[in-house]
This record gives sequence, structure tokens and C-alpha cells, in this order.
Amino acid sequence: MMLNQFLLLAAVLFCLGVYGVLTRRNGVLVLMSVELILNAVNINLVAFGAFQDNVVGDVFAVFVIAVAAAEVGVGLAMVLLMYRNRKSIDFTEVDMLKG
Amino acid sequence: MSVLAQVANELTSSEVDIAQNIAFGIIAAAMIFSAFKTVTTANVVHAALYLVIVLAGVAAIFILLGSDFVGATQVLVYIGAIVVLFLFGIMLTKAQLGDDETVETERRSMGALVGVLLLVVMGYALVDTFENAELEFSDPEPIAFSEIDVKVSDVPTPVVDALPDVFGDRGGDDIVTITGADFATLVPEVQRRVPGAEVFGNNKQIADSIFSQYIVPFEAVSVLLLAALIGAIVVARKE
Amino acid sequence: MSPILSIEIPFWGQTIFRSIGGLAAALGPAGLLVYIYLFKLMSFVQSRLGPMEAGPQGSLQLLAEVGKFFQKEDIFPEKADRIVFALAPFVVLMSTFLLVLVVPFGPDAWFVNLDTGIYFALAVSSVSVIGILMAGWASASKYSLLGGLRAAGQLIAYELPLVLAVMGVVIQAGTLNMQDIVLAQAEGEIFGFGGLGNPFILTQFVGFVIFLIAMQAELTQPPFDMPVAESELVTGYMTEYSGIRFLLFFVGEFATAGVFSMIAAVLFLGGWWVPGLDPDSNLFNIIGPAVLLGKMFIVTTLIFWFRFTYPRFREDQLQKIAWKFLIPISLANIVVTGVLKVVF
Amino acid sequence: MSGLMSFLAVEAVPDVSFTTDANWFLENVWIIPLLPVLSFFAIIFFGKRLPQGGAEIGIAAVGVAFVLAVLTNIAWLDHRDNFDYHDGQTRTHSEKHSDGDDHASAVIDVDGVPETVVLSFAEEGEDAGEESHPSVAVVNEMSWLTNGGIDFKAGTMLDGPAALMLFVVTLISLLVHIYSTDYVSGDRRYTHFFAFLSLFTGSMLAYVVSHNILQMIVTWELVGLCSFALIGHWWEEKPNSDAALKAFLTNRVGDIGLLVGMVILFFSAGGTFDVIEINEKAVSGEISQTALTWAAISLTAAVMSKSGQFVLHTWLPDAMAGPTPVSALIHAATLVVAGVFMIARLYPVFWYGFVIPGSSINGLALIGSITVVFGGLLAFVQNDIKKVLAYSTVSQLGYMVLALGVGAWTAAIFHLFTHAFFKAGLFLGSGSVAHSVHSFDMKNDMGGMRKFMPTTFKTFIICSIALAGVFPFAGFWSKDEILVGTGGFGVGAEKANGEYTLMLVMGLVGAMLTGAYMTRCIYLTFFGEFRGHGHPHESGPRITIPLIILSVFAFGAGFLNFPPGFLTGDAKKPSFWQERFGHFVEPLAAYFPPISHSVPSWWLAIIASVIGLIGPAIAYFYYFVLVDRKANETGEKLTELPNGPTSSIGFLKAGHTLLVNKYYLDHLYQNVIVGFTKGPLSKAAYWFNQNVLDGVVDEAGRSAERSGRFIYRFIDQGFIEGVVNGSGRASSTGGQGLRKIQTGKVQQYAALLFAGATVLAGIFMIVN
Repeated sequence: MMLNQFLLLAAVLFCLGVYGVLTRRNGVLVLMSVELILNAVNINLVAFGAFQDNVVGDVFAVFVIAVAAAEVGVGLAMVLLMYRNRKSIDFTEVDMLKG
Repeated sequence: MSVLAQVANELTSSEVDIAQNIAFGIIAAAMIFSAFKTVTTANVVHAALYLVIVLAGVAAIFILLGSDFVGATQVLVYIGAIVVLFLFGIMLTKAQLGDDETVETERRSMGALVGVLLLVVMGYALVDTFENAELEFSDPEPIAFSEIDVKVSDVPTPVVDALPDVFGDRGGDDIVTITGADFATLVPEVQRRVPGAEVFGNNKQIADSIFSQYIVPFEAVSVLLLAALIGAIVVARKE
Repeated sequence: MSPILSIEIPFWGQTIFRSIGGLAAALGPAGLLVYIYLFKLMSFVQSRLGPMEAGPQGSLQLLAEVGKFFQKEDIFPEKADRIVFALAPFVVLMSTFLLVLVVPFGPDAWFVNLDTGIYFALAVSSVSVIGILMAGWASASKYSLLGGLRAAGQLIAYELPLVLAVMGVVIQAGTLNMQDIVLAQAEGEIFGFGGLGNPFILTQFVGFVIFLIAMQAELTQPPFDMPVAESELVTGYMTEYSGIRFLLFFVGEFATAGVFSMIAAVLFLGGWWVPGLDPDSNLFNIIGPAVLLGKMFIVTTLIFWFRFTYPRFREDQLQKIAWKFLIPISLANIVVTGVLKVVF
Repeated sequence: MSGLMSFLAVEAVPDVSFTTDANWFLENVWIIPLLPVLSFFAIIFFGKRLPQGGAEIGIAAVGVAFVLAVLTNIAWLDHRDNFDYHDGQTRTHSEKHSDGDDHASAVIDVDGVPETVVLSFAEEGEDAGEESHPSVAVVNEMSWLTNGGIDFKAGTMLDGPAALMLFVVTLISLLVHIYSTDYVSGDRRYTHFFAFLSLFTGSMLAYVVSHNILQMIVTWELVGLCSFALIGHWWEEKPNSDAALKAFLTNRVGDIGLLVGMVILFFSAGGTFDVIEINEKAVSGEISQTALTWAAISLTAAVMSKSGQFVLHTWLPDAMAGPTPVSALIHAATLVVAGVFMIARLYPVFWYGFVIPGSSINGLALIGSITVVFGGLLAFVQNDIKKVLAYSTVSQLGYMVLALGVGAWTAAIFHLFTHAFFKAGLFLGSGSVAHSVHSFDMKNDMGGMRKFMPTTFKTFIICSIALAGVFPFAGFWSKDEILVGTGGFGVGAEKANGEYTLMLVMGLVGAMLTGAYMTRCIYLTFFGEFRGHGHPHESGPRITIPLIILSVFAFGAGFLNFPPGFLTGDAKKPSFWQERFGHFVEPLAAYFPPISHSVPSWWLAIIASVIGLIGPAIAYFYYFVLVDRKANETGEKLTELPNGPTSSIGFLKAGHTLLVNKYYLDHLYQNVIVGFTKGPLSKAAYWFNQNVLDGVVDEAGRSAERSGRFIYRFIDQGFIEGVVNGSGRASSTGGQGLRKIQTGKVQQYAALLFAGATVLAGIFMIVN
């Protein structure tokens, strides 16, 4: 197997994640897109780990997974707070700080 | 020892490559399709379920790369916890059944432009840099094995069966020497039964490096998780 | 490579063989459990005979029930999300089939010998939550949604003690591989006496009890059956299901009970091994599955006994037991096990 | 007979440092500190529910630890004499450097071929005709974590001083525990008290068996923390909590020195925390002299605060605010000897850092000798019996530091050992008296106590005599050894480490003072008329039995280390019972500097004894004769002469005032240093600010104004104005345009971010 097929797959996932982050209005969907980006990163880490025949990539992938869990926990809590305050989780409505 | 590495014991390397490539192709296609649907579908719950497919695909990719521990972690944390949290979030914010046309902004073209631009740049860079990089999987090797003298009666049957030259017709209290060369000829399942051999799989290596070399990041992540836990409770709690 | 009956089988053949074996290993015990426990033991506990008409002593009742479900109409609620609704039971069942793959039945009799064995099992067991949430949401019914949410909350809460209880065994055996866990018990010694091996139920009794309680909750069986509490939620996330799809949920529940019991038997009761015999002998490839089945029935008898005799917990009690009681105890168990492992 | 090492020769230091394979008790000493620590948690969690309020757990844990410590000492005796360093399990100095990263267990070779260790030390012990037998420390270590290429290890290191301290700490702690069950019974924080007593003991035990300096720092701080908790045990009263805070904060000052010193050692020893390795490198000269000197100076600061050396000793008397058993524990076995033990543990650092051998003065010895005299003087003006003892401790600690400073290592440890018993006995005795009269004030509430408390009186007398250094009590032997070790006036023959004449004189003066202030203390407490209230009575057996045990040790502990030549008459003829203690504690290994041992001197012993008795004699004359006569004449309850020398003679009066005010050190700290900073210094700064700085600033302002006016008139109005207005308009227009970009929409920002990053990445790619 080539290293590149994994990296390119990760690149596609990453770009789809970016697209999602940029176009979604729903807070939960934005968070999901962020997960796509993180997973793309994880694929890269593990692929490079396998490429160099060590476990550093695996270790950091595990760390990234743990951090992602923390991120989703806090992120969803914020979305819930937003829903409670504004009865909506539309990100485009949270623009009170515009210039 | 991953599933695929086991397959590798039974097929020649070219066959492995074909099988693995076919598997990769199927998984990658499913993942890209699902990821696309995740970021475009108007139904929030469907997006979450498509995300499950992507995440499962990532887990499969990890196993394909020989990191079944990370794969299992991916399933346990992402599918077992994160997606469930997403579904909770969706259901608690009263997502409607069916399509919700308000989930996307009007700026799709801008997102698509950035995405495609990014893909072009990254794709070009990757193809340019790693054009001929090939993944080679070495079998998990025993880290701690040295020549050992053992009583035949202490050696498990599969080891005796697998090393006819060494054991011959000796038995009982006879002492035999298992050398590193003999050891290397054994398949991993049998290797781990050799007295004195400590087969370091991927798991042990990961554990070793987390708890020695990366102990500080590990502790930092634990503190981060605790902070996130408290933060999430404080933020989401009703006054 | 594992020669089965000394015949070289090509890989694709082995794969098919394993898939069929996996189905059988999950579904066979499920049928037996339904018949023995739900039909017979439950009746015995309640001082009645149970089904007696179909076949001698009602032994064909199971077939009759399956036939009945096959005949029924496959109903979709009008507002349901049809695809998700249809897929949900399969997701639940798939989690069970993935679980059975890593269970070892003998020294060479296994479907997949994963290095991450028990960790993989715990990981895939959590997939069933997705199926339940899918069913609850797609049914477009308040009962179903509430049941699904309750089930998910419960399953997440009890997933933790389940994993933590296993950690004690993993620390003691020094491996995640289930085959090696069996061998660690077979080759272990208690205070230098190796005749009985060292079944971890002796040294990890706390872990075993926590595992059983958490398993009961994972199966949403009484006394942990809030999500399907018929007096409040009809049957929770299964309310809108009928016919074959309901049967799938039903089979999934009992198959999971069987597979979880097998895992408990492997972790705590020595798996396919019986004391006094050499764990390397080929004999175990033949009697191993039977031994494991026997040990599985010991565990299932325990959990179904509780199922038939205890009343249901309240939702807050149920969460309290998990977070305030089981998790601290299992954490303490891990600490103690770790310390003892280092000391000895 | 191979066990007796030659005490005359400059022993050749063997190349052997430590072994990892020894008797079970020696390898598993970690159990001893663990027991009291576990007991701490057990008492904290379950103590209140037990019938004895948790005391039974503490006593049981410390008791078991004591038994283990005794067994460890027996095992060490055997190991010290009979360990065969020729077999393959010992690691030598040179080998250690080759594979220093490996775990200790890696030494035992897998292939089973034993490594032969060739000992390269020459047999120089010709004077006694014996081969030097190395004292090989027992190390049990494990890798705790690895980070940044440094292997952090945890483990225990047991050698002579460590084994000795295990015995002393557990014994005294056990007695203190038993004593406390009576002394603090009915206290509102009884359980809490025992919990911290246990933790205190446990941390000190962990400190003495520390395998690396990191562990030493941690346990050192733990000891400090426990002392804080115990000194402030009755924190409801302001002075007590103040005293606890003072102890803690003063120690913090020294702890900075500790950290700095340890960091210097860590880096100069090439990144290792290992005590043995650091010591080896100091001995072999791998650490530069400068680094050693700075490390030694920094560590001395730590010792000054922890072991109450002069100028940083002020917290120690205040620490008497804690319950008396705690004072006994602090002063005899735990807190304050930590500093002394640290010098002993890292002795090569001080030995080479202060250039101890062959010199006649150095910082360590100077601090010690000043402390001996100044601390002793302060004891004369105290009315609180515990404060007398506290200053006495300061003075005795001065002796230990002095001894270490002059190279008399063994004498210092020996004094630490004997001092532990009689000082614990004195403190517990004073507690016994105070328990009975409910006060510590000798002048107002005591007097004539010998009639009421005969047992306490007898033990107190024995301990006092031992403290004063009267033959043949314990204090005599250890103090004499220190005095000989100074080598002043050429005593100790050519084998002493240097000629520290000043230290010898100070030591003799200190000995005289010791006897005198103890005589004063005994008179005020036990003789004369009872001046207090109520009906005092003898304390119960839980208090008196520890006192009796301690006084037995105070009498007999000195016999462990007869000087060479004692009883045989010929110093060159060793006999079996001589120098047993030195043989037991002194490391003779590659991690210990080659100290030499002084030859005992008969005439010094006699002179010291005479001088030591002059002090008490004068005090006896003053109190027992003059004051007693006056008291009988006037019929009053006198504690001193109404017209004594301190009130009638000018310079004595001045001296008395100086002492009462504790050399004005507290004034120095509080009024002068703090006050100076608050008062004159800030005033000066203010004046400087007002007049100099402001003047400069004002002048600068004025000239700027002048030039500004000039520039305004000629340059600004004409030329700049146009440019400024133009740029203002430009930025206003630009701002209006850019404002549209700041929409507040997060996703738009994200899009710009990603697009920007992509473009940058693309540019980099093209450039490369």
C-alpha cells in the first residue's frame, strides 16, 4: 500500500470538514464537521506512524481522541446554553459583536 | 496483531496488497460519500448517522494500518460516546423529524471554493512529496527474547510441535535450548507461548511510550479532561 | 494459521466459515436462553408450567414463536424515518455479532484472535446505543424517543463500570488478548498451588460482581429496565416495532445476554479451560466450546435469576448506583489490583 | 576480626558504592516509612470512630515500624561486616558510568555469567594491619518516569546513617506516641494530632532513606508541612498560629537555598538526582570546585533554617507553641536534624565545597560554633522551661554542624544520636511537669517539683547531666569526640582534618554554658519553694515510662562509641568494643570522602570535663547557695537575687538586655528590615522620585514644549498638516471599507482564515 492513498483520503475528509464548518448554520452540525477535520488529522498521524514503523503516531492519535472528547463535551454544553438562551442553535444569529 | 497482519501470514505479499487495496478502496469510497452527506444533508440526525459511518471507516483504516488499539479506541470513544452525545444534543434541542432547510447558510459557494482550493493545494503537496512512499509492515517482533534453557515439560505443546528440529524426541526433564533463530521461525501466536519470551505487540509499545516518554502530555490530557468535565457541567447546568 | 480439522481451507473459505460460525455462536445460545430461561425457568420461579403444547414439554414453542413473528405485518409508522427505522434493529444485532468474534472457544478455536481482544469487545458493545437511539428517534413517537434517551443514558452510565471492572482482570493477566487471559488463568497459581489455576473470580470477585451488575444494566433487563418500562413507556424504543423487526430486537437482547455471559466466563471463570487438564492439549479444541457454554449457563442463570426476582429501580436510583456506587468501587478495585500487581 | 576497620589510617576508599542485593530487610526499608503514612490515612478516615480516637492505629504502625527498624539495624550489622563484595552482584563505580541508564536489575546478567568485580583499592590500612572493609549501601530503586531523556527514579538507599536514623526516629516517635495518649487526652483535635504525628514520622523516615535528592526535597517539605500543622495545633490562639507561620516562612527562606543547591548539584553532576552518583562525582572530582562551593553555600542556607543555626534560628523557640510531645519529636529526632542529616548525606559536597580538610576555618564550622555559644547564652534568660530547652537544642545543633564543619563526621552523627535521647527525655520531662502545673513558666508556676514528681525529677536530672556532658553519660562521649575532632591546638595528632582552634574554644565555652543553664533550669523547676497554684502530682505511667526508657539511653548510649585507646591504654591497639558506632554508621565507599579520624586526647577530655563543670559550679553557687540563702533570709519565694550582677554591673546588664531581646534579631527582621523598607527606604525613594526624577521629567517636558512650539509654528502647520489630514482621510475610508468584513459571522472569519492559510501554503510550495 502507498502512504499517499491514506494521506489523500485524509485530505479529502479534511476539506469536506472545512466545507461543513464554513457552510453549516446548525451548531451541532458545525461540531460534527470539526470531528471530520480531527479524524483526518488522526488518519495522518497513524499513517505516518506506520510509515516510520513506530508508535508515536498512535500515541498522539489517542491523545487527539481524548482531546476531541473534551472538545465535544464543552462544545455541546455551549450549544445547549445557546439553545436555552436564544431558543435556536443557529450560528449565523450569534453576531452581536459585528463592527 | 491485526486482522490484516494475520491475513498476511496466510497470503503472499502481492495478494495481501491486492486484498488490502480492495478493502481500502471500498472503505475510502464509503467514507468520502458519507462525509459528503454529513456536510450536505439537511436532516440533522441523518448527518450524525452518516458521521458514524465515517468514524467506523476511520477505525477500519486504523486497523488496516496495523493500529488496532487506536481503532478500538476510535470505536469506543467516537462512536460509543461522542456520536451518542451528538444525538443527545440533537434530541435535546428538539430537532425536527425530517429535513430542516435552515441548517445551511447561503454561502455555499464560498465554502466550496475554500474547500476545493485547500484540496488542490494539499493534494498537490502530498503527491509531490510522498509520490513513491510505500508502507511496509514489519511483523511485531519480540523485544525481550534471549536464548533460554528450558525443561521440555515446561514448554507448551504448540511450541514443541512447531519446533521438531529442536525438540526431536526429547521429553520430560530434558533441557533444551531455544535460540533466537528458532524463535523467529514461529508464528506470533506460538511465539507468545515460548517461556521467557515477551512479545511486545503494538499495545505494549503504545502503553510503554505513553507511560514513560509521553507521561507529561498524558497527565496534561487527564487534567484537560477533568477541566472539560467541570466546564461542561458548569456551562450546561441550569441556574 | 489455524488448521481446522487438519484441512487447509483458503482464506475466503475460512472467512465464510467464520461468519457462519459467528452467527451460530451468537444465535444458538440466544434460542437456548429464551427457551430455558424465559419459557421454563421463569415459569418455575412463578410456580407454573410454561408452554407445554408445542412439542414434548413445549420444546418446539420457540419455533412456533418465531413462526408467529414471521407471519406478522411489518408496520412502519406514518411519520417514521423509514430507512433509519428499518436499519436500527440491524445495528443492535451487528454489535452482538462483532462481540462474539473475539470470544475464544479453545486453544485454536477462535474466530479472530485480536491483540486488543477485550478492549475491542467493550468498544463494539457500545455501538448498540446508536441503534437504540436510531430506533427511538425514527419511530416518531414520544414513548419511543423517551425510551431511547433513557436507554442511551443508562447504557453510557453503565458502560463505565463495565470497562473499569474489566481493567482489574486486564491488570492481573497483563494482556488485553482474551486467549491470553484464559491462559493466564489456566497457568496461574494461588499461593503457589496451581492445581486449580487462578480463575480471576477468586482474586477479582469485586470486579466480577460489578461486571454482572453493569452487564444486567447494559442488557436493559430487570431490575434495570427503565427504558422499556411497560407501565410508563409501553416498551420504550421498541413500541412501534412489530413482526420481524421486533423479533430482531428480541433476539439481539438474548444473544447479547449470551455473549456477555461468555465474556464474563472467559474473564472470570477461566473460559474454555477446566482444571486438571493441560491447556495446550488438542482436546480443548473439541470440548472447549462445550465447557465455555457450560460456564456461560452458570453466569446466565445468575443474571436471569435476578431478572425474574427483583423489582425495577427508579431512574434516579439507577443513575445513582452507577455513578456514586459502582464507579468509585471499581476505581478502588483498579488501584488495589495495580498496587498488588506491583508488590507481588 | 575482619569486621573492625582501621581507625587510624586514611582509609583507601574502595571502588564499591552500593549493591542491590542484600538481606530482605535492607532491600525493603520502604515499608518502614510507608507504615506511618498509611496510618495517617487510616487515622484521618477512620480515627474518629475508634475507641481510642485513632491513637491505637498510630501506635501500632509506629510500633511495627520500630520492630522493623531494629531488625533492619541487625541486618545492617551483618551486612556491614560480612557482605562479600567480591561476588558478582555489586556494581562498581566505573561500571556504573558505562551503563548508567539501565535499571539496577539489569546488572544481573541474563546469560548467567557472573561479572567479576575487581576491587582496585590499595590496602593502605597498614597501620592497623587490616584490610579496609567497604560499607556498601543497599539500594532498591525503580524507574518512576522518564521525561526529556532523564530517568526519574524512586527508591531507597540504606547505609549506616540511614539505618541509625530509622532506629532513632521510630523509637522516639513510638515513645512520643505513647506519651501523647496521656498528654493530649481529651484534646479537641486528638485524632487529628495523631494523624499528623504519624505523617510527621513517616515523612522523616522517608527522608532518611531517600535515594535521590528529588525525594529528599519532597520529604523535606513534607516534614516542614507536618511541623506547620503540629506547631499550629492549637491554632485558635493567635500566638500559636503565628508561631506556625513563622516556622513555615523562615523555613521557606532556607528552602530557596535548598532548591538552588539541589539544582546546582543536578546540573553539575550531569543531570542526575541520584545521591550516590552525585557524591561519587564530587569525590572523584567530576564536579568543579566552584559548583560544589556554591551548592554547599546554598545548602547551608537550607540547613541554617531547618536546623536552627544562628540568624535563622528564631523560629525554633517560637515553635514551642506546639504541644510538648511534638516539640520533643521536632527537637530530638525529626525536623531539626533533617538539616544535619542532609549535610551528612551529601557530605562530599560540603567536604570539597568548603575545603574542610587541612584548613582552620570555614563557613560551616563558623556558623556552628557561633550557634553553640550564642544559642547557649540565650538559654539563660528564658523563663519558659521549654524555651530553655529550645535554645539548648539550637546550641547542640550548633555542635553537630560544627563537627561536620571540621570534618568530624562520625562525631556529628554520634552527637545527633545521643542528643536525640536526652533532649527527647528533657522535653518529655518538661511536658510532664507542665502537665501537672498547667504552665511552662518556671519562675511563676514551678519550683520544688522534686517533692511532687520524683520520677520526672530523676529522669530530668539524668538527661541534664547527659546534656551537660558529664562523664560517663552519653553527652560526654559525643561532645568529647567533637572537641577532639576540631584538632585545635594540635589535639587529635596529625590525623585530624585540620586545625580548628577557634572551634575548639567555642566548643569548650559552649560546654560550660550548657551545664550552667541546665543547673539554672533544674533549680528553678525542681528546687526552692513551689510557686504555682493547685496540687501538682506525678504523671501517669504512660508519661513516666517513656521518660525512664529515654533516661536509660541518655546514660548508656555513649558506651557504643568508646574512643580508641579507652580501656586498653594504647590508641594503636584496637579492641572489639571501641568505635563500634563509627564502624556501624560510617560509609567507607566511593561515595564518601576520605575523612580521617582524630586520636583521642586524655588531657583534652580532662580539661573539657573541668571546664564543663565550672559552668554548673558557678550556677550552683549562685542559685543553690546565694539565692537559697537570700530566700531563707527574706522568706520570699525568690528565683534570683534582687540585686544580682545583671542588674548592678553595667556591661552585664547590657548583655542581659541584649539576651532578653534575643540579640534583637526579631527586631532586625520585623522593625529594621521590614520597617526600613516601609519607612526610610520608601521615603528616600519618594524624595528621589519627587526631586530628581520629577525634575528631569519636568525639565524634559518644558524643553519639549519649547521645541514643540517651534516645530508647530514652522513645520507642522505648513507641511505635516496636509500629510496628516490625508492619512486620516485615507484610514477613515479604509476603515469604512474594512468594517464590512467584520460581520460578526464566525464562519466568515473561518473562511478567511482557511483561505489565507491555503494561499500561504500554496505560496510556500511554489517558492520551494
